[in-house]
Amino acid sequence: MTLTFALAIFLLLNLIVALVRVARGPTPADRLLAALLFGTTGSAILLLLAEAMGQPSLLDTALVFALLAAITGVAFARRAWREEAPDDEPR
Amino acid sequence: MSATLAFDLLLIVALVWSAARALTVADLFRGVVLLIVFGLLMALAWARLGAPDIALAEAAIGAGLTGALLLDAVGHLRAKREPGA
Amino acid sequence: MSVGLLYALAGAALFAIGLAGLLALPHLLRKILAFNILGSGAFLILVGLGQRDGSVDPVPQAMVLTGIVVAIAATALALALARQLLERTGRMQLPEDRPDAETDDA
Amino acid sequence: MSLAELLGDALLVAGAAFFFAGTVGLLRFPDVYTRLHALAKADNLGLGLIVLGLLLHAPGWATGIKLVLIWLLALAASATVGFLIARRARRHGIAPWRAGDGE
Repeated sequence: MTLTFALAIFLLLNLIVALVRVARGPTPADRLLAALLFGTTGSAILLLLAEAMGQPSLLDTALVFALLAAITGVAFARRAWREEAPDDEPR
Repeated sequence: MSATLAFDLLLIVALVWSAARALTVADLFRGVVLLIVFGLLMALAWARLGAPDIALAEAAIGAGLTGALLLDAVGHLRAKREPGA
Repeated sequence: MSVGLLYALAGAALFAIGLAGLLALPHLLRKILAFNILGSGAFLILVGLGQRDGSVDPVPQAMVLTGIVVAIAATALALALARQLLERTGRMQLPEDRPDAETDDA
Repeated sequence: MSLAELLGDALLVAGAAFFFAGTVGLLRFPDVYTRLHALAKADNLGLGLIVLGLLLHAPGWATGIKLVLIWLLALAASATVGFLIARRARRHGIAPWRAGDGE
């Protein structure tokens, strides 16, 4: 029980550090990585929490996280990031 | 007990940081991305509070749907307006 | 200090951040972001204080679940209104927030 | 503690190590494409190891199937999103990093 919780804390720390890096990133593509990050690290944290807290229904939330990573990523890439010319690095 | 406390404090710091940054960054697109991140962190907080049903709703509605709406609005604003105004 | 109380305090901080943003930021889209953060803070207070040492009160949870749906409906309505304002005035600011409210005729 | 649980714990720790590697890659790599590489590969491998480790703790078949389903979904999501991000970055003219570019 304690091991899973300790690993959950470690993964949360990883997630936060990576998020700071991603939010600072110079190009919009860096920011899109946040979707990917939550799809993997977020659902891993939820899986570990489900084990540590003894709540199997949190697995469904992890499922939604993984599903949402795909949808938000596609929405990011296809809709919002079209007119982002001035912020991009030059060729 | 102290392990759970560390997890909670870390999560709360991340929540407050992302909320404050979402309102203060210069670029609106970045602000919306940070709000989506905030919503997903809120879903983790609901999971921690023992409310998986709210966590589900927050992840799907609070982060996904709101994020899509706001991103659409930002794209609309960008297309509508010349840069710098 | 219990877990619920900790998260309720965090909710209070988020509520304060959202309220300050809602009042201080002129851009309408940022006001909508601040409104969302404010709502999340209120939800966190509700559920956090609804937890009494171990057992969970289901009534605040049901209210918060409804509240999340209401919040996105309000966000969508606010975005639609903001777009209308942009169509008519060409700006994303409320008239009373403009620094040059009288002389401006955009 | 049985052998299966011990093995499960070892797999969990190994998964967390891969997540750590992914984060280090995200912090150290010079451009979008390499960061994408670090995130997509290392994190999905970490998630897979954690799913395997939890499978050894899992109480029944239903939970196990759900765990594997989560992993498959995450794999599909990261493949799709990674491809989209890389293609769009290329179209927007973000140049790949070359050795000797500095930074």
